[in-house]
Amino acid sequence: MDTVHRPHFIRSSTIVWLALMFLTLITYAIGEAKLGGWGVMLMVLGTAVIKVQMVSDHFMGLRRTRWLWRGIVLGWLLLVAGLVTIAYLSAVK
Amino acid sequence: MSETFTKAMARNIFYGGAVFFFLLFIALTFDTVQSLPKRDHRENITDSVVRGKHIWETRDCVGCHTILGEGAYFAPELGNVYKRRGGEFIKAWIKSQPTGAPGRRQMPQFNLTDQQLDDLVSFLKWTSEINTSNWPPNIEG
Amino acid sequence: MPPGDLAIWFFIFAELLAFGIFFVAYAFARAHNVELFNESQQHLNIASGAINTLVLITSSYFVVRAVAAIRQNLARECARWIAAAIGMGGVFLVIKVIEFHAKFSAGISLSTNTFYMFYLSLTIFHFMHVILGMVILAAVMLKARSGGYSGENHAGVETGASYWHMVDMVWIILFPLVYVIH
Amino acid sequence: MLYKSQAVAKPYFIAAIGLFVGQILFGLIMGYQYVVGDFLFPAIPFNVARMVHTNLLIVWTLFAFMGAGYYLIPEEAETELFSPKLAIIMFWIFLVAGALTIVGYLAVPYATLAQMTGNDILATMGREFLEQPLPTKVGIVIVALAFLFNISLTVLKGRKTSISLVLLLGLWGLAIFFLFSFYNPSNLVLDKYFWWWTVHLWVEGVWELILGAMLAFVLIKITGVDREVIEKWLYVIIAMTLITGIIGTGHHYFWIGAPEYWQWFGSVFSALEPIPFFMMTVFAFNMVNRRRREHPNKAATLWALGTGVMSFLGAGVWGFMHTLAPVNFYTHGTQITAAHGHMAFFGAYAMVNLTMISYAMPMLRGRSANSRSAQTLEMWSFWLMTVSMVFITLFLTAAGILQIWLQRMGSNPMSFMDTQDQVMLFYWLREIAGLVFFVGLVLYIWSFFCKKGEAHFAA
Repeated sequence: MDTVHRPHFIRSSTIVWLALMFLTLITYAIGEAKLGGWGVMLMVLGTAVIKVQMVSDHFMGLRRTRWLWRGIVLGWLLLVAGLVTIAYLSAVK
Repeated sequence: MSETFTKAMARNIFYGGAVFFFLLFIALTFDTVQSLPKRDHRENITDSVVRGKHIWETRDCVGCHTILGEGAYFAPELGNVYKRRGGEFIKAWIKSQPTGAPGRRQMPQFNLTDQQLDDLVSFLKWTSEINTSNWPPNIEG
Repeated sequence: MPPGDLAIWFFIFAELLAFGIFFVAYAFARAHNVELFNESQQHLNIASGAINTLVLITSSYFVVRAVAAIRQNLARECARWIAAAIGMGGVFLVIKVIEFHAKFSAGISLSTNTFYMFYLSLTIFHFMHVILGMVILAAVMLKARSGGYSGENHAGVETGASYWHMVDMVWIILFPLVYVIH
Repeated sequence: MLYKSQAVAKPYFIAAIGLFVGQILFGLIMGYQYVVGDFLFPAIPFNVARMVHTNLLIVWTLFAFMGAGYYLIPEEAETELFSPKLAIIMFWIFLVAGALTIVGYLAVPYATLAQMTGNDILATMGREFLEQPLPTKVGIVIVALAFLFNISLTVLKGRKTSISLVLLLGLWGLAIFFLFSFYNPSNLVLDKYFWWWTVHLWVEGVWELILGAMLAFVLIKITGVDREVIEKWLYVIIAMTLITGIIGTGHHYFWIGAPEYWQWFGSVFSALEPIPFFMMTVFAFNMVNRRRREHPNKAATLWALGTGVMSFLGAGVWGFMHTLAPVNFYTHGTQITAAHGHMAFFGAYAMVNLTMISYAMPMLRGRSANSRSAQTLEMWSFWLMTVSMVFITLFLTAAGILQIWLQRMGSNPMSFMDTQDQVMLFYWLREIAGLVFFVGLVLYIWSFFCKKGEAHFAA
């Protein structure tokens, strides 16, 4: 894993960090605006999924390991997000 | 298990995990003890209820019966017996034991005084009023 | 092999599983009681939740920089980045304590209603993980400072980092789930 | 036997087996009272028989734990026991106190016993499993402390291995959590809440540490697998035990008046409790498959593997079956609980004790293993006891399911006693399985008196 070019590694992490901050602010804005409904819900949850995937891939560095480890985290993420979505949609009348 | 996974690591996880979850348990216990008065109605624990619990214990009732589902499964649940049968029935029942019916389960005669019977009933009455999240499923216990 | 010690990954997955079960349980409990959840959720402080997300993400970034530093054999710099991450963890705790204080002084407890049961359980459970993560990072920092890691041998730093990212990841889901989505 | 002082374990093991026989006899009495209600009434009412049955279980387990401690601590610490004399004195104190307690249960009415033994000074009696009179409870504390003092000092002056460390932690935990048995508030909810701190944190907490340490010790001896590997497994297993088991206490707090959030905490964490038991099974088989020597004691190996499988089935599978709050709402306080209790206790604790005894007793009698014919007999007893316990569990499970169906489901529920009449067939079958178990136990004891030479040690 030490084959990564260092300055590039740091720069890409910085970009990921800024992206995460930006996405958080969007979620915050949606929250403050008290937006609701299943469309908004899917968007906010989707944002969270993307953010977790960014942390797992870039910060944890699972992008550079065997697919198994990445797969476990991704599988967990999709399972949780999927079940949460089902639960929310089941409550929408 | 991989060779990178050393015994020291396993030991640290054991100690860390044990302390972590024990602290969490203490925190939850603290909250439980704080919020119990609303569920156990302890303001209704009279001297009679206290004496009744003592009778309950010194006759080892829990050796045959369950109370709130805990005890032996040889005889009926008594957590809700006050609601199921009422105080007078309970006293008459205890006084008339054992039935002596051949082959049937027998309850000993405890020779309780009227005062002791009243105390036991107050204990069972108070117990039946504990908020048990709607358990048991029905009046039969 | 994933970064860091394999053992920590068993526990990262176990932790993710436990939090995952609680998240799903929250969602299904909400489905049974939408009005109560939506009403109670209004009283949460979204700003403090959002700021804490920013704080944790930033601290995660600092940890990434710490790993990058030790790979270049810069132990001092690594220790400094970890110290900064621990500092951000401290900020998270302070904000969270203020939030808890407001809730507790409003008389809210685990037994107030199902929403608050989940809100308090999830956030306190996570809060304790932040503390545990800070302890792990502090141990890594001390070892880094005393020259215990090098460009070749830094599995310990990656182990601590992976755990800290997990704590961050859980919060990234927790925040929108409990504070925002309704 | 490497150290002379290990010999003190022998009386402990013998007493344990003797009390085990007593436990089973009273179990058979109770099983018969389930079908013929007035059997032995009023001489031995059911509640007395049950008290004897469960208390003997606890006491013989404690005897076996202490025996295990006295046997394995000197060997692990590579030094003689701190004080063999203290160990023997404590043995007699504990045996006499235990015997007097049982005699007390049987000879006088419980209320009289309570009065005679100072229950009015500090009321601790009459709660499930903690029925012992105050002097007995105090005696248990004194014996436990003397025992802990003895083995702790032995470890301190000798080699400190992970196995002895884990065993010590478990035994200290056992002593500490027993102190909650002295707390008996008049508020039943608080009483129950902290009663579980003794009962649950024993059997689903610190006792599992003792179990793990005993199993690990025997596995090192009979498989010759590297200590590092076995101790690593031990740590991982007990870590999972406490991580899941401590909050798992919540599965007892669903319906006793505690706040409702325990339904969530209890369900989630106790649902994970089978994991350490599953790991224990994998561990036992893995180590035996990777063995580096052929130990002549095949019976001990069988018991060790059996402990892994049966504790997983009894504690893990049967526990999981009714641990989720929505299921437990219906199963709580029925024969399902009895089914789980029997297989879990036998599979985890009775069997680990028998594993330890099976390994250590031949050594204590001056040979590495018993003769082939004695081992064959012992293995027969293993299969008879294990299989009949599986059947006891299955019959009680069937009884429980039927009981729930008739008494708790549907719009026209039956009363408790009417329901009992309906499930009578399963109680008969359970009693028959119990008799087979007893035959197994007789064979087990017989195997100790089977003298025909010694098996050869093929290291």
